[in-house]
Order: sequence, then C-alpha cells, then structure tokens
Amino acid sequence: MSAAEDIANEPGRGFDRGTANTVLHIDDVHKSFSGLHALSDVDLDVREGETHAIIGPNGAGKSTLLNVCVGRLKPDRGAVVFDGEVLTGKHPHEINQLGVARVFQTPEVFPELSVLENVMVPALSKRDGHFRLNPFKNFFGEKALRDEAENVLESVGLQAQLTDMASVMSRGDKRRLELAMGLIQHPRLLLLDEPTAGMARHDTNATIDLLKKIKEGGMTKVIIEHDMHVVFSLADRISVLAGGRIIAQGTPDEIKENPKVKEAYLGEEQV
Amino acid sequence: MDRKTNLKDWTLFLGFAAVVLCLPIILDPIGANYPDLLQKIAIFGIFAIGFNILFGLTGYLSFGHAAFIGVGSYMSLWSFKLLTMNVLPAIAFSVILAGMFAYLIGFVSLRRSGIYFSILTLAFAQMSYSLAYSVLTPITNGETGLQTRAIRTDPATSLLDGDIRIIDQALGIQEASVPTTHFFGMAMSGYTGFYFCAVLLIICFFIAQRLTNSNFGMMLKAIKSNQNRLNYTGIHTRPYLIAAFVISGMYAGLAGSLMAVTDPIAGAERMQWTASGEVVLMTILGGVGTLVGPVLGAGIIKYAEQKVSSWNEGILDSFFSFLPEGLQHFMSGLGALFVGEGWHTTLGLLFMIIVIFLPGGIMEGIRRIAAVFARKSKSNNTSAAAPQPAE
Amino acid sequence: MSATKDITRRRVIKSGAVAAAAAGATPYFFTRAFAEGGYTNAPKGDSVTFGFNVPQTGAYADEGADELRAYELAVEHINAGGGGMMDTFSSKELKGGINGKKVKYVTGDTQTKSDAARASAKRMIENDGAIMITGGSSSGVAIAVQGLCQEAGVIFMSGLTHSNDTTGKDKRANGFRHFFNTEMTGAALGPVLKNNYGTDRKVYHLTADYTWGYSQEGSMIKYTKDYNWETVAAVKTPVGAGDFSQFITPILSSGADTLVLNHYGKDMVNSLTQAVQFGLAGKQVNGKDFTIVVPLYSRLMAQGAGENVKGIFGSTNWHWSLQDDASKAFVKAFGEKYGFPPSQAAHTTYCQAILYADACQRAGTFKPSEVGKALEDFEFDGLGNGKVLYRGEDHQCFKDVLVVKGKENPTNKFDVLEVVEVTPREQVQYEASLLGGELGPYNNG
Amino acid sequence: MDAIFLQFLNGLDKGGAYALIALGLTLVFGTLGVVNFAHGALFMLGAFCAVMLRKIFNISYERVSETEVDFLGKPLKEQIPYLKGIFGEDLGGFMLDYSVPLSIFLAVIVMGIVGFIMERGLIRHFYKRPHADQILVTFGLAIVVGELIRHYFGANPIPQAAPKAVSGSANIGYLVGLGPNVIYPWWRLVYFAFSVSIIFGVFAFLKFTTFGMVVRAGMQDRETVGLLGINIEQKFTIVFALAAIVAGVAGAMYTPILPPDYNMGMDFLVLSFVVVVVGGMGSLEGAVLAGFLLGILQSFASMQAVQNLLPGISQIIVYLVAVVVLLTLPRGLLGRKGVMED
Repeated sequence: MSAAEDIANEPGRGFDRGTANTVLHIDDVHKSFSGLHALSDVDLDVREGETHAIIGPNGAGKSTLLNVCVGRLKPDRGAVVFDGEVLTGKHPHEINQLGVARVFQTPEVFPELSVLENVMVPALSKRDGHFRLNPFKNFFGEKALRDEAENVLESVGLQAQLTDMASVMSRGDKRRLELAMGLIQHPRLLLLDEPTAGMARHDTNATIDLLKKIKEGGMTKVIIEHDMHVVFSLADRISVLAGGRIIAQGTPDEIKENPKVKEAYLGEEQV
Repeated sequence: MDRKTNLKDWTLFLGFAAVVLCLPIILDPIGANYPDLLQKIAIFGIFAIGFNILFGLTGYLSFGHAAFIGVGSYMSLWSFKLLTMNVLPAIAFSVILAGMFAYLIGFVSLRRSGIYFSILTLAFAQMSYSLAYSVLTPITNGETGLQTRAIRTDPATSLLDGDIRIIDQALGIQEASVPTTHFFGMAMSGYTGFYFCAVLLIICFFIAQRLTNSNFGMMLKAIKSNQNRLNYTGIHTRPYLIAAFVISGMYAGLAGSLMAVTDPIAGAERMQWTASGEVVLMTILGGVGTLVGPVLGAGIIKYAEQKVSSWNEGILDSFFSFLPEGLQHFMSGLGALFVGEGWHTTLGLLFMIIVIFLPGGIMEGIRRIAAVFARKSKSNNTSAAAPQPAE
Repeated sequence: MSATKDITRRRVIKSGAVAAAAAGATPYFFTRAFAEGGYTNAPKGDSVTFGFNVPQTGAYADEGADELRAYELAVEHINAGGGGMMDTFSSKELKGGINGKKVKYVTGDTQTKSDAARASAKRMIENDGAIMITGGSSSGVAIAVQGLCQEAGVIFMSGLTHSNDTTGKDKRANGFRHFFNTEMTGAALGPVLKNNYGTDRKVYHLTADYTWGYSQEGSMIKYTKDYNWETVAAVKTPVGAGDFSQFITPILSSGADTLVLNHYGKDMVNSLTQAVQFGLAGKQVNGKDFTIVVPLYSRLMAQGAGENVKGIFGSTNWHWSLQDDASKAFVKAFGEKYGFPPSQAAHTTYCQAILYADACQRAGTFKPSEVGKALEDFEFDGLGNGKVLYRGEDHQCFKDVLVVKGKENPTNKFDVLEVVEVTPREQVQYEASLLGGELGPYNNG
Repeated sequence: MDAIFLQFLNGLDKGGAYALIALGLTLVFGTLGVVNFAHGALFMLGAFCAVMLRKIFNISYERVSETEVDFLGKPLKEQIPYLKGIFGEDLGGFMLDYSVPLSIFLAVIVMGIVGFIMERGLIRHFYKRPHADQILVTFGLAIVVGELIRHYFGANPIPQAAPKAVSGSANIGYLVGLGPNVIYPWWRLVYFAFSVSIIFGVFAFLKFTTFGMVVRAGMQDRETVGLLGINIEQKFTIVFALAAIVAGVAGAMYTPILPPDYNMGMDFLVLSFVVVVVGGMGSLEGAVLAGFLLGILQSFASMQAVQNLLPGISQIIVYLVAVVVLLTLPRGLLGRKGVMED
C-alpha cells in the first residue's frame, strides 16, 4: 500500500488518473524481466461500460499487462489506476475487493471443492469482504447466495454439475466455471484472459452470446484474446500490443484497416 | 439438499457421541477399558481434531503444536496452585493463554508457507521445550515437572514447592494432604474424569463439524485447494490462516489442560517435536480432513503405546503355547520384534503401510469397504429387479 | 491383502485378551478397583501382580532391559522361596510366594518420559490390577510415578533414581528408594578425591541442564569446598547435546585442573569420551595432573565410554565384583541365567522386589500403610551392601557407598570398574530434615 | 583468543558434519522433490557400518585360558580374532586399528545398496505424493530401521576408537602462534579434512561430469530435462544412492567422535532439516554454508560469557537462527524461488 502512495506522491510525477468516464487507466507502465522489456511505455484507457480487447502476437506482453493490473506483478515504473484509485502496490485481494475480477486463462479453480462451492467462494468474498470470521454460519444456509450462484452456473451451462468436484471436470467445463466465478462477483471491471481458448466452436459461440448478454448489463470488460472471431464480435475498442508496446488503438474497423497491425499481427494470424 | 446434508451431519454427530460415551463397553473386549487409556483417547482426540482444523482444512503442516499442549498444561497447573482445584478456571485460562500463544507463533510463522512454515513452527516449539526444560525451571520445574502441593505454611517456600490456592483458601476449604482436581465437587480422576473429557470431546467435535461446514471452513478448504486463486477472488488468506491456527492452538491448549486436569502434573517433554509429530501421525493415520479420522488415529496410537508395549515375552509365550515348543519360542521371538519393547517397529510399519496403501488413512479404508458393499448390494438389487447392462 | 489384515487384527484382539488374563485381572465397569479389601487392587485368588515399569525404548532401554531381567529373577526366587540373594537376606520370612499367593507380573514402557511412565503405571494399576509399581531409570520419571502411586494408593519401589528430590522435597509416603542420591555421592567421593588428588584444586563443572544435574553439581561443590576445591566455572550443557566439544575447549584455557562431569547416561559417555580425546586427561595444569571425575557411574554406560574411563573416579550403588556372599550369590544366579553379570540397575530393582515381598510377608497383608510400616526403619543385611537401613522419616535406604575407579587392566569386557573404597554408611548418612519435603500420610486408595 | 580460536575450530568441525548430512538431504529435495525423514537413519546406518566392520574383524575363535578367570570364576575363554589368524598379528592388528577409516569402503557398498533399494522400492512411488505423505512414510521407515538396529546392537552407545596414530591431540597452538593450551584432537582435524574433501568431491562430481550436469539441470527444471529425452528416473536412483553414501560415510567417520546408538539418526534429523531450510531448500551451496554457519554459531553460543549474558542460548541458537533467517530471507540463505513452497 505504501508502495502505491510512494508512486502517487513521487515528486514531479503527478501522473494522469484518467478522464471522467475512464474505469481503468494504465499510465506509462514499464516492466522488464532480467533486462528483457516485457512492457514499455504502455498507456491505456478503458471506458465505462465498454468491452476492450487487447490483442497481439505471442509474447507481446498481454498476460504481463493483466498481471500488472491485478497486482500479481509490480511494474518497474508507472501505475495502474482503477476508478481514481491507484492499484499498483496493492495486494491482489485488495484489488479484487475494489471491483476488479479476473478470469484466468489456464483454469485456476479450487480442485477439491464442488462446482457450487467454487462459485460460492467469490460470492462470499463479494458480500463479506476480504476477511470475515463467522465460523458458525452454515454454508448450506446461505440460501440467497446459493440461488444466485446456481443462476450464474446455469447461465454458463453448468447447472447439472453443482455437486461435482472441480478436479474431475473437463478443461472446457473448468473454463466455464472460471467465467462463472468472475461473473458472480458482479465486478465493475472483468479481466478475461482468453476466455474461449481451447473451446470447441459451439462452446465458443455460446460464450460469446453469454458475454454479449453481460455487456448489455453494462459491465466493463477487458478481454485478451487470440480468436479474431471472438474479438470482432465482442469488442468495442481494441488495443494492439506488440513487443511490449501499444502499436495501435481504435474501433474494430479501424484496427482491421491499420497497416501496422496487419504487418505485426493479423497477417500471420489469419493465414 | 439442505435437509439431507443436515440429517447426515446430525447422524454423524449423534453416532459419534454415542460411540464416545460407550467407549468403555466397546473397548472392553480388547482390554482397553480402563480410565487412563480412555481419558488419553478422549484428550488426544481433541488435540487431533483441533490439529486437523489447521492441517486437514488448510493444508498447513505445523510441527509445533505440542508447544500449545505444554502451555495449556502449565497454565492449568498454575491455576491449581494459585487459585483453586476446581478445573473450570484452569481450563478457561489454559485455552485463552494457548490461543494467545498460538496467535504470536502463528502471526510470525504464517508469513511463510510449505515446508518453511513447518520448520518455523518446529523451531518455536523446540525453543519452548528447551527453555521449559532448563532455563525456565522456576516456572516449569524443569525435568521433574510442575505438580500441585499442599498449602505452604511458610511464605518463604517457593511457589513450586508450596501452593497458595487463593480462592479455595478464601472459601475456607480444608485440605487434608494434596487435594485432587474436581469440577464442582466431581473428582476428575477415574471414569468421571473420562466422562468429563468425553463430553468435551463431543463438544469439540460438534464445534469442528460446524466449523468445517461453515463459510469459514469453506474458505480454509479453498486455501488448501488453491491459495493463489483465493487472493484473486478478494480473500485475504492470512487472517483466515491465523484464525485457523489460533483455533487449533486453543484445541491443543484444551487438550493440554485436560491432561493436567485428569493428572495434575506438567512436564516439558510434552512440548518436544516428537509429541508434535505424534499428532501428525494420528491425523494422517485416521484420515486427514475427515472429522472422525483424527480421533480414530489418536485412539489407535494411544492403544499401541499403552497396550502393545505391554505384551512381553511371557504373554507371547502363553499366547503361542498351543504350538510345539521349538516353534513356540521361534514365534514368540518373532513376535517380540513387534510387540512389547518392539512396539515402535509396529508403529513404524503401520505408518508405512497406511501411507503406501491407504493415503486417505483408515477412513478411506472404511469408505472403500463401504463402497464395495454398496456396489454388491446394488448389483444384487438390480440383477433381481431387471437385467441391466454392465457398467 | 484384506485377508492378512484380518488375521493380524484378530490376533491383536486375542492376545489383548490374553494379556488381561495373564494379569489375573477381570475388567471392571464403573467400579473403583479397590472396593474390596480396603485398598487398591487387593489381590483376589491365589496370585498377586507386580507392575514393572522400566524404559524399554529410548536412551535407557538397555538399563531397562537389565532391570526387567532382575525382576524376572526376583519373581522366580520369591515364588521358589529361595535362590540368589534370598538365601543371604537377613530376613527369612519368605517361604515361597507372599502371604500364600504366587507373584505374577506385568510390564510397561516408561520411554524415560514422565507422561509415558505415568500412563503405563496407570495402565498396570487400573487395568492389570498391579498391587505395586517398581522400576524406572531417571529421577524425573521416578518422581512423577511416585506421585501417581501416592494418588492411586499403591506402593512405589523406585529403581534408578539418584536425585535428592525423590526422597527429599518430592518424597511421598507410598514411595521407597533403595538407590543412593547425589548427597551421598558427594559425601562419599569428597574424602576419596582429597586423598587421591590433594587439596587446593581448581574445578570446572560441566552440568547437565536439568534438576538432577543441578543437584549433583551442588553436592560436589558442597563436599569438596572444605578441601579448598574452588569452582572455576560451572557450565550447563543441554541434555542430549551429542557433541560436547564446544563445552570442552574452554576448559583448556580456564586454568582449571579438575573436570567434574555431572552427566549421566549417554551424555556421560559422550562428554567423557570427548574430554579424553581433547587430551585433558594427560595434561599438566598448575603443576598438577589434570583430573576428571564422574560422580555417578553406571557400568553399562561406562562400557560405552570404553577405554576412556580408565583411572577416573566416581561412585556407584553396587558392583558385581564385590566379594561378599550376597553379591556373589546374586552374580552367580544372574550370570547363570543370562550369561553376563548384573548391573547396579539390576541389583537395585532385584533388592526392591525382594524387600517389598518381604515387607508384605512380615505385615501379613498387601495394604500399603501396613507394608510401609514394615519397611520403615527396617534394618537388614545380606543384599550386597552390608547393613542397610530403610529410614522411616524419608523412606530412603542408607548403606555403604562404593567409590569406584575405571580399571586400568580389565580382564573382560564387564570388568571396567574397580572398587576403590567402600564408604561406610555413617559417613554418608544425613538428617532427613536436610532435604526438606513432607512424606504425608499413606494412601491405601 | 585461544578460546575463540578453538571455538571456531569446533564450529568448523560440527559444521562439517552438519554440512555432510544436509548435503544429501538437500540433493534429494532438489532433484527428486522428496522430503526424506529417513535421512538421519541413513547417517546412523553408516555409523553402524563402522560398528559392524569392527564386529566382523573381531569374529573370533575361543581358546580356554589357563591362567585367567571370568566373572563367575570359571576359566576364561579367550577370544582370538580370526583376522589375526589369517593376516598375521601385524596386518590383522593394523586392520583392527584402522577399522573406522576402513569402514568407509563398507559404508559405500552398504549404503549404495540401501539407497538403491530404498529409492526403487519406496521413494520412487512417492515423487508425486504430497510432502506430508513423504514425511510420514520415510519417518515410519526411520523408526523401523532404528528399531532393527536396536534389536541387534542394543540401545547403549557403542564406542569406536580412532586409529592409534590419530587418537591423541595435536598441539596446534604452536603452529598458529597461539599458546600451549590450543590443542585439538587429531581425529577431529581428520574429520574436518574428510568432510571438506567429500563436499568438494560431490561438487566436482556434479560440476564436471555429464551425469552431474543432467542432475543440476534437473534441479533447475525437472520437466525440461524430462522433455529432452533423458531418462531422469534412472538418474534419480543414482542421486539417491549418492545421498545415502554421503550420509553413510559421514556417519561412519563420525563414530570416534560420537559413539553411535540406534537413535542418533533422530537426533540429527531435526538439526539437518534446519540446516537445509536455513541454507535454502534444494541449494547445495546453501546447505554447506548453513551447516558451517550453524556449527560455528552453536560453538560460540556455548561459551560461558555468552551464556551468562543470554541464559539458555546454547539450547536454542539453532532454532533462533532458523527463525531469523526464514523471516528475513524467505527462501533461506541461497534458496531459489519456487522450490518447496506449496
């Protein structure tokens, strides 16, 4: 936390906290791993209610950027501001409590818990905060939350597996569970790391439909995605990351036409 | 589902309570029906249940829980010596002090995880043990152990050798020699002592069961399952871990206190790392993460320690007396490797066999057997009702 | 797999039942064990059960095993009404069995831990119906078990326990000690040390960091200060330290010319071995030969220290090379049965068993208060230590103390100590009030 | 000054033993990912190799003595070792005298076999199991091995003499220009030299042989090495046997310093774990560094001046250091990220 203040109070830094309708503002973020620049001079604004896609070739720094946003990595320079609050230097759980949820690329579920419990954990976290010592509140008595959890699970198509252990699920089902775990928190900002990777076409379409539905609800989303079909059917705006830098930004149509993007990314990808 | 789960929980709880209260009858055929062993099973059952709240739910393996046993025992003894022979304040103070001590150790140790956490707890417990054995002799009476004494007549007598028992004295209770511990007049030795421990064991079981099924319990399980993910879900895991550590420390404190209640003496060796190891073994032997398993494990290990160690060669000889003489000697010689003074061998082999073949402990074994029977009865039913294709 | 499991389980259950049957005790429900006869475990039928509580695992397991051998021999002799030291014992009351009952026994493992020792003693009392408990190989355990026996209302005849407290401030009416203590060791060793090493020495103490160590160190200082033996330093060493080198090296430059090792058991073996390795024994300091003293010797352990004990003084309760009739009879009986001579642990426990049996016979009952009275101020002879008094005031035996020295030219591997002097009883006897404590009344349960 | 120098020597000596035990332990951690609670038992088995060799050398025939008598007064049956009969008085006597150093050869063979069997028969099946399971199964094995040794050798320590040539003390005070009180047992100096050379040997083995390179790569990244098509499993057997041998020879050579008994493995177990953790799990250099560091600190903490200042410090110093190191350096002195943190 003090690190965040340090950055914010750094004399002469006085960085930009973004404009009024900006939810997430990434300000001049640098990150390097033993000399290798993973991110440099990254500036990014995500506006209220939009679905913002970040695309880029492998190794472009997309996951690093996401990790910087949720507090897994500390940037060498720069800061991430969410809704006027500096996230940089905060712990992951604090960032989540502010309303930023992340859906992981490789499913990071709780393998030894049931599907329903997997969704109940983030639901409880949303309701009770980062720590609540209530040892005698029976988990099975949480009627309202459970109904909600079941609804969310139904929306991702897992209603038939409520009591299954997450460890025995298929990879695709785990991804859907991941999504449900993000959705149940009704986050102000949902970060999705390749939500459809490894899914069959049919499932991908279902996921797109689901994400569209959520969009109607007004949730702000950042999606990292490889699948251009997904990107162009969902994104309001797209940022293209290559070699750790943002090389282009704009609406899907703008990006489609951008020669730099074509060169760096689309060309090779759409073979 | 609500009602079904509830029903299952209550059945388990009532079944457990019934078995615990009937232990004297159940254990009689194997020669284990005597107060001391019964008390020890109940006390170590409490210890193991508490340990399982930490280890079974969160996966954090503490090698220092014996320290809390020691704290509980010493605190109880001092309550007997300074306040009253009634066990109520002793138990209350012990549990509170053990909780505080656990908070201190947990606060520091839980900054690390995995084997580093284990070694930190081990280090704290070993330091407690070493100091209690030597430098802290004025508080712990070192090797001899802290004991209750008669009321001192001369204020110059050290408190180790003469008690004051302020409350009892104020109440004007006359003491003949060294008084015994009691719960409002109910003596805490023998079978009453066992039933006292048994009731506490049942209460502890109930609490642990509620904890396990609570939101809190689920968070602990989530920590074990994937602590990293939990952070990104907005949960601050450390307070949960500290809470679990303190609760299990309080269970250990209660167990230590009960050891002093049923037998008012407290020695430093209760805090040695081997004692911490013992509870790990109990938990794993019975079944980590299960509610009944740790108690079962505690019972088996205490039985082995008390009874298997007493089967000396004389008993072996008479057991094998139906064999021809040469064979009899051979068999009792072979048996002596495993029972009597060789009982440690049996214990070691038992751990190996359990871990190799039944990683989920005895409870998993029971589940497997139950599953076999269930399948059998099911297949009987289905074959009787209508021919179904094989699975 | 499951078949073999089944068998072992059944066997366990079965032999458990055998154990109970062998103990001659029927399991009871909700009844106090001592309802009949007016005292705990009053024997029914034609047998009486002794409880032998010795270390069978842990550092003192070998001593425990030797104690157990001696107990078995004692039971044999008691039931036969003769053999071994029974024949030389001055009291001739025992005529096969005690009060017309045969002696049986149960055993338990103290693990040299107070908790475990109390637990196994409780098992023998509560489950196996033991009328008395005896054994043990350390003072902490002896005091813990003695306290337990007082509460339970049975007699405790302690085994190896050398701390003053056992019959000092922790004495109990139901507890009796045959072994000597640190006070007597000091009183016996002091003059011998002066005679051999002269006056005005500078002494360095290495002391095991627990109650017995403190007590032994105190008594050595007390009984040598008259000869101007001045304490240079007294350093506490952790129990079970293993390597004592870091405690030994400072001795070289401390100016001390005498090292007293207030260690017992494994600590003694290790610290002595290492002190000799460091060349202490051969040095010259202050114009005197550097000297090492081990106040309490155990032959079993001295064997562990091998060559290193040569010429080193210490005290012991009894040694097999004594040439009186009783000792010779005991060594013969024991040696013929087991093939090697008995240790002092074996001797003490054998004596304790015989003394208890004899007291019961003389009292005509097993009731602790009566048996205790029969033992109080009982004077006897013929158990290998000359004339012995079981003092009534503190239930401590007073007898001659052996000052021994590591033998220079041992003839066999058991022959590691030689008796230098037999310090007469009068010289080591002290007032009971010296060590404090209250016996309290007998407890019959 | 003398005292400080001697304590330093003591520290090096202890540190050598700690480092040798910890070395194998951390090697097994780092490569196999196994927490081996039976490692102390391997050290103890090594020590009993020395006991055994002396026993074998002392296998004797009996000759009834005409003059001497035994403790029961019967004619003494003298024991004459066959060794002397076979090799003659000189060579036989020499072998008896040097039985401890010679037992290194026995220890290498025995411990190699023990390590091989243990890895193939038990450890192998526990690579993927939780640490708690590994701890329990190896702890069970340690108990069983200890009890078997007790069954055959008894519980009391069995002294082993160093060869006569090095059984005395070296007057090293003159060598380093200190007073005449600076004497130190030869055998401890030998042990120190021995431990240093074994440590260097192990490091050289891992550094300069292809096998060692594979093992070190495996310690860095097990999966990659597996992907390279190298049969890492087979290498693991050799690594484990190597760890067992190092522990074994360390134990055998330690016997003249500390008479071995069946429980010495347990005594060293906790300590060696602390050493490994302080050094950093899976770090060989860390284990050596921590071994010497703890040895030296332990020696100095035992000095009376220090004890007067902080009573009881000698008992807890090792654990205190562990706590301080782990709280300030999360992965120990030289530990790498990500090893054994789950």
